[in-house]
Amino acid sequence: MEQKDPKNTRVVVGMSGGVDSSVAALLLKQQGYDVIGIFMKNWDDTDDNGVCTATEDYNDVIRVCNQIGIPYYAVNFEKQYWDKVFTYFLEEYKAGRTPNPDVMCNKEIKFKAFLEHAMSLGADYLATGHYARVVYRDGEYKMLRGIDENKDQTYFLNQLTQEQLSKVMFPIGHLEKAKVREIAKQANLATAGKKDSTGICFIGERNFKEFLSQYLPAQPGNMETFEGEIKGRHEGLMYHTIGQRHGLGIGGAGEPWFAIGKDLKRNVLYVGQGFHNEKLYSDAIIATNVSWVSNRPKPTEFDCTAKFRYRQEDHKVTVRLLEGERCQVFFHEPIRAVTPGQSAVFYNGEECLGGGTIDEVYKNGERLTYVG
Amino acid sequence: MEQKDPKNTRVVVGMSGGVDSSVAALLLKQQGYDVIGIFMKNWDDTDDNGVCTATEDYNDVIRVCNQIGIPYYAVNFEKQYWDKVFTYFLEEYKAGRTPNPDVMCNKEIKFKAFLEHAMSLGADYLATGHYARVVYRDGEYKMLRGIDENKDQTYFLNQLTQEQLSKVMFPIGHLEKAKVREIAKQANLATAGKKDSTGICFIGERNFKEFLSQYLPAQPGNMETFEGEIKGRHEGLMYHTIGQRHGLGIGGAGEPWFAIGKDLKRNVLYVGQGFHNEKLYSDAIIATNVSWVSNRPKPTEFDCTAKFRYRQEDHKVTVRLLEGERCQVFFHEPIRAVTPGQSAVFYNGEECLGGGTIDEVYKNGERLTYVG
Amino acid sequence: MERIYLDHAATSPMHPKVIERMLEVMRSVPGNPSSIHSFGREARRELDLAREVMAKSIGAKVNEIIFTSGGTEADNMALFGVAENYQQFGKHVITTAVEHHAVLHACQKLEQLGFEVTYLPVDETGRISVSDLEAALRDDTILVSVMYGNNEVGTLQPIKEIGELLKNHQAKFHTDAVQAYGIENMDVDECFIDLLSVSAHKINGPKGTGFLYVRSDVKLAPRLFGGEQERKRRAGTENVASIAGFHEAVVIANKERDEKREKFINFKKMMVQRLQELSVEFAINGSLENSLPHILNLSFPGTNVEAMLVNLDLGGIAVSSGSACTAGSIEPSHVLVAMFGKESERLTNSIRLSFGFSTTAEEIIKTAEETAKVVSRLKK
Amino acid sequence: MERIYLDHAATSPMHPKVIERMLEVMRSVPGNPSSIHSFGREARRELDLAREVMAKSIGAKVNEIIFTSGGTEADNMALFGVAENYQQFGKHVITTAVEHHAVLHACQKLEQLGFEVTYLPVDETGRISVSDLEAALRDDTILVSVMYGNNEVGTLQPIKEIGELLKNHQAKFHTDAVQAYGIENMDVDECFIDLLSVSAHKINGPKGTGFLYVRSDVKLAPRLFGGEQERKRRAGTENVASIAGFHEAVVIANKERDEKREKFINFKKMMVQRLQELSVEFAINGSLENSLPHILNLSFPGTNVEAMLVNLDLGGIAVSSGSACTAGSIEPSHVLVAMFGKESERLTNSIRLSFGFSTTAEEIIKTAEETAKVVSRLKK
Repeated sequence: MEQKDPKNTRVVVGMSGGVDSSVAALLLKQQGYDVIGIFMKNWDDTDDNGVCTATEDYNDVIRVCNQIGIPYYAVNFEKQYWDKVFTYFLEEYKAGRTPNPDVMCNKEIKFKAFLEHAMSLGADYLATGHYARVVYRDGEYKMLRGIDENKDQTYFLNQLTQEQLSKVMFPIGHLEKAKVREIAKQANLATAGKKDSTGICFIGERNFKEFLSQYLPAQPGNMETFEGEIKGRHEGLMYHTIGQRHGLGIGGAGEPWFAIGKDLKRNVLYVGQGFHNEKLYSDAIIATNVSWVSNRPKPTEFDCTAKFRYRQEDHKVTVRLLEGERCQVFFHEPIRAVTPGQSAVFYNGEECLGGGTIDEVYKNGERLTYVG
Repeated sequence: MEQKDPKNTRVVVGMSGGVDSSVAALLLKQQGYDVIGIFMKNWDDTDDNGVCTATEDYNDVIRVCNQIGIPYYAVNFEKQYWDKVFTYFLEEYKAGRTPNPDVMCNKEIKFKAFLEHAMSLGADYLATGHYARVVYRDGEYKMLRGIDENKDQTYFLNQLTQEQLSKVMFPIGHLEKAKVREIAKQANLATAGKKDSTGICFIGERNFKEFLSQYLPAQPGNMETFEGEIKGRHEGLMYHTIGQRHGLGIGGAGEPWFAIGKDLKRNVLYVGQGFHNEKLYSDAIIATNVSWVSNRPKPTEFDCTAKFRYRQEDHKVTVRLLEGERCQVFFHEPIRAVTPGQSAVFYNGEECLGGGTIDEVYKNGERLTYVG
Repeated sequence: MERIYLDHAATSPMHPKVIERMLEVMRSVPGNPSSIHSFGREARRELDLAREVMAKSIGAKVNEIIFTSGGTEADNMALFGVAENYQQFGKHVITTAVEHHAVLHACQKLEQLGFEVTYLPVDETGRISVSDLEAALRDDTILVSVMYGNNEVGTLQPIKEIGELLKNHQAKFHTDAVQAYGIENMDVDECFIDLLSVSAHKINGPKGTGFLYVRSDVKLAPRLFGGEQERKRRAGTENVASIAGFHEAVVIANKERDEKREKFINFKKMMVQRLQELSVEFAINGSLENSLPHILNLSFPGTNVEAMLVNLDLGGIAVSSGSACTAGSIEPSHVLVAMFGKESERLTNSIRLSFGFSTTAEEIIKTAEETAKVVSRLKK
Repeated sequence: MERIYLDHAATSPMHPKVIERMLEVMRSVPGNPSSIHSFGREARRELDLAREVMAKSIGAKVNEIIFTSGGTEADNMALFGVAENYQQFGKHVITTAVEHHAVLHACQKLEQLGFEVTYLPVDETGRISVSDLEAALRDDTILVSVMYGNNEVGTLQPIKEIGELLKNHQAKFHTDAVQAYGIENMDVDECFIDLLSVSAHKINGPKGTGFLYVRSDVKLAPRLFGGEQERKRRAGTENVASIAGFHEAVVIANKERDEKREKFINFKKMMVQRLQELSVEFAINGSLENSLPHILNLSFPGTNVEAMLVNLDLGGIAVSSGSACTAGSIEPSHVLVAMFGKESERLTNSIRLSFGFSTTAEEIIKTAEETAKVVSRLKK
């Protein structure tokens, strides 16, 4: 890969107003790139005063860009975000699944619409503050886990392709989070002390239930054991994720209760006792929308590791490719709470191979229709 | 009289925001005096917006002083004006008389309190925009009529004394009004085109009746002829001045009707037909509060001319001095509508000798008790 | 990089003479105009001189000029001040769909306060029709606010006709002349205008100052309470140095108006011609004729406004479009919505160029050429 | 004639460094902070830098600072903004009898709008008692506005005690710090202050700018509607150059505060001592101890304020008293009325001297001597 002189290389940094993208921009600037900071406005919401909720974040972007000495702009992808991410998000919930909007946002917005926007500004690269690495090795781009294992974000980036990676930089992927904060602090960046944002971007710090109920009608129903015992009421299936304990409010003797399944037709939430309730375990899935980082041909079946949730430890699996960007994944040991809608992401050591969406979950060769 | 060098002579000019005092200040400045413009606020009233009604006039004073290049200030004599002028004004009306507040204002405020204020500022002279002249002749100060006969204001200044005149300048007294306006125009003074104010200062351009009714209860009563015939109603005796035609509203045949007298006890306004109604004529008065410009001894009886209203032509009279600052005045011919409360002012040619307040009115040696 | 500033309608650079004058006042006129000592008098004098020149510039009297902190405050004062004091005569207000936000958002607040507001539509050039206004007028209409010239597309409104229509109606006539003042000749008596808003920083004066003309028979409720400044209609120590600078800016604007008009009209022609020569596809938003000379709003089909603006900025050319929200993104212009409807592509592909005293023909040509380049890149 | 300016509390001359800074910004930062191009960014940067310094100066966060056109607007925004948004929790407001007119007249307007306002009395030094405030507090009190230090007599109010009293009450606590800011050290968290008003021109900054601190959990209804400036709480293009100058003034004030305090306290002593040496009869309005260092209010029995002021002015010394009405005459000070009653002679024989960065010991001595002369002449 030919390298241009940094000073003739224009890099657009997607800045969120957080410390990670701030340091990403700072490092690129220090490396001599022609850096431009751009804030994405993906969601239109206002606070009590009628002010964009994104304002504070944008103000932080401005402060940081001024400190670094780079131009900054904002770009509006509300429409695209709504069409491609939020609609998908709602559809999945309606289907009783647990979607991962961040994966979709990266695929459709950050590394598609935003990347295009960056290119239309004459940029050579788009950089973000993700904890991940891109290397050009053996004639192709590879996406590696971020050095900080605890922060690695390749899980969310699993859908990126060669073409995208060829235009992408992750300037902080080789750093520990603590180091990133230290750099920010030393440079006295306005965002140095800012807390990491939690939750999904468009919901922000708000109550998730409240937010969702604005868009999807909540249908209260029963909580039952698989044995048919009614254990209480739930306010809406969409508020519950398989494997989670909170919000059930079932007391009594014995081990704590967990959400272990859903019956969409009957609007029933299945509950069971014990973290390791056997109903929570599965041993295979079918994934759809499978995308591979490498364009090179793959064997039809191969072993690797996989994650089925963000920050999950790696599990040994065997992948068998199917038609239509689908694949089967066989777990070498049963895994708890593998949930349709979430991503299955594949790794070979530090390399992220790609991933897909968990569509069907199996145990002992039988599909578990109650997970969702 | 010793003359100081103008540049070491401080003159305070009483500025009203009108063209006359503006030109007075301008002329003094041109003559090299150390001129200070001072605006008197004698009356506290506010317009619809709660703004002092005096504001516009003060703004004009400021503009003119800036144009001339002299410092300006304002001084507040509201309390003194209320106590000395307005109270007198109301008392006179209550007594069925027709007071002349301008004479009282000159005596008590402008040439007393204001003069003292000017002196406390180290002034040598107080100047005003009156049409009158002061000369030092034959070892005393004399007050002469203004050159512009039509504008002469000595009538209002009749109470001034030697001591006051020694500290007073009337810089435009030797000018015709037209000339004053021309000077203002040539100097481009902000007040050059301003209309002369009409009416009594504290009433301004407002309805006189309305104003008076705020302070004095109006007592409606009958209008009668001397023969006892009721010709209609009046809204209050104080609204009528002897000799005036307007506001009676009596129609019918014959000559127009005039107010010719008042019966305070019965609250009756006497009316009669014809401008020259004989009841309107008198041939002598007794004046009180008589003040003479000259301190020198006078003969007990002497002939001179006199005015009994502002802008009246001069009438030949014989004055006989009485005890207690009083005098009798015998008219050489009967005079129409001589009214108690107004001033009787005496002249010898262009010289104003002094004056007093018309107290009692006589005809053929008999007191006319109905005039007022 | 030599930068080109074609955003004079957003704010205009201060004229060197204005800066010089302000510097002089900042240094040598320290007093408070309300103070009764020599320092106060000197400060007050600056205000009076400025007031005189400003009054004269629109055919008004000195006591009809109220200094404000800018155009927004002038607009707000006009609308709320009239609404509050005349509500006993009716609670209906008429304005247009293309007003500046200072008027529109004040009108929305009035609606919250129980007033009824009619927003007149405009044609494709951005102009209202006087017959629409006539139809909207009611017995209880107390205020009509129609801007003099539009800040986004430059379109001039039929101010004189509106004034004539209203002269026998109780409704007070306010015009937001912030964008038009200085470049258009205006006379409040000729046009029967009751209130008129002006901002200094649009005519090479300082930011943070402006004036509201209020005809002397209009009783305006104040919005700022405190000292007795501006005859109790606008409390707060007057911004003496800025007002003196504003004064200078008005003098310059009056003197150079004709020359500027001619120059700017020519710039518009040059820009249009050069874009045509370069075979750029574009359309004019508004009209070339009935328009403020210094504002040119162009639509470039197939482009996107955010990319256009950023590209031009990165190329050293400052132009604008609509307004940015507090989170920095460009909001679709309500003016273009009023002209072309909510679905029009023009909402997302239009930019505004606006000229000022420093603008040169070379800058216009260079801008046309850079624009052509960007458009062609974006349409790929 | 060398003139002496002892009216820094009315307005203070601009510091040369402030002028220099503004000149720089006026010349080289022409943009509108809301514009998204390079000129806009440069302008915006000035605001952000200023906001940071101002926030820090009172222990606040950057997004709690709203730039205004001055102290009057800040006071008005605080009072009306809180009253409008919190009226569902009550319509009772508490203030003091000695506030600046910007607060008092806003309160009177609130009364017209149906609010009930309690005006706390003060003692002979001009100070309120916290127990009076406690007694006046009600369940429906939504706002307490007590000035930090008085502009006429300098008296400091027990701000911290008030804050502590209010911290568990729903009422928002506003303080008009226009006269105290810059000379007193203040911290909004330490004193539990919710809103605080500041003006630039009282601290050697430019006229026409100021800020209002609004604690982030206070929901303030805006008063000016238009663009989205100041996070929609105060529309109108920001006065960039003035804000940059204000910034500089704050930096200087912070740096020189201690030195100034000492100097001014010394000036007070000198003035008092010299007058005593000259056998002038006088009394101090307020107290020498619990007072703003730069304000000294003196009563001279047997004199008249109008004659005093004019005489001193003619002698080249600028001092002040109360406030002048629009027709120029001196109104009796409501502060002195609150301290001494309506009939007190002090109302008509008191003058205020206020010091600033340019004041020298020689000026103080000369003023004492000139004052002695004038007093003796007036008492004749």
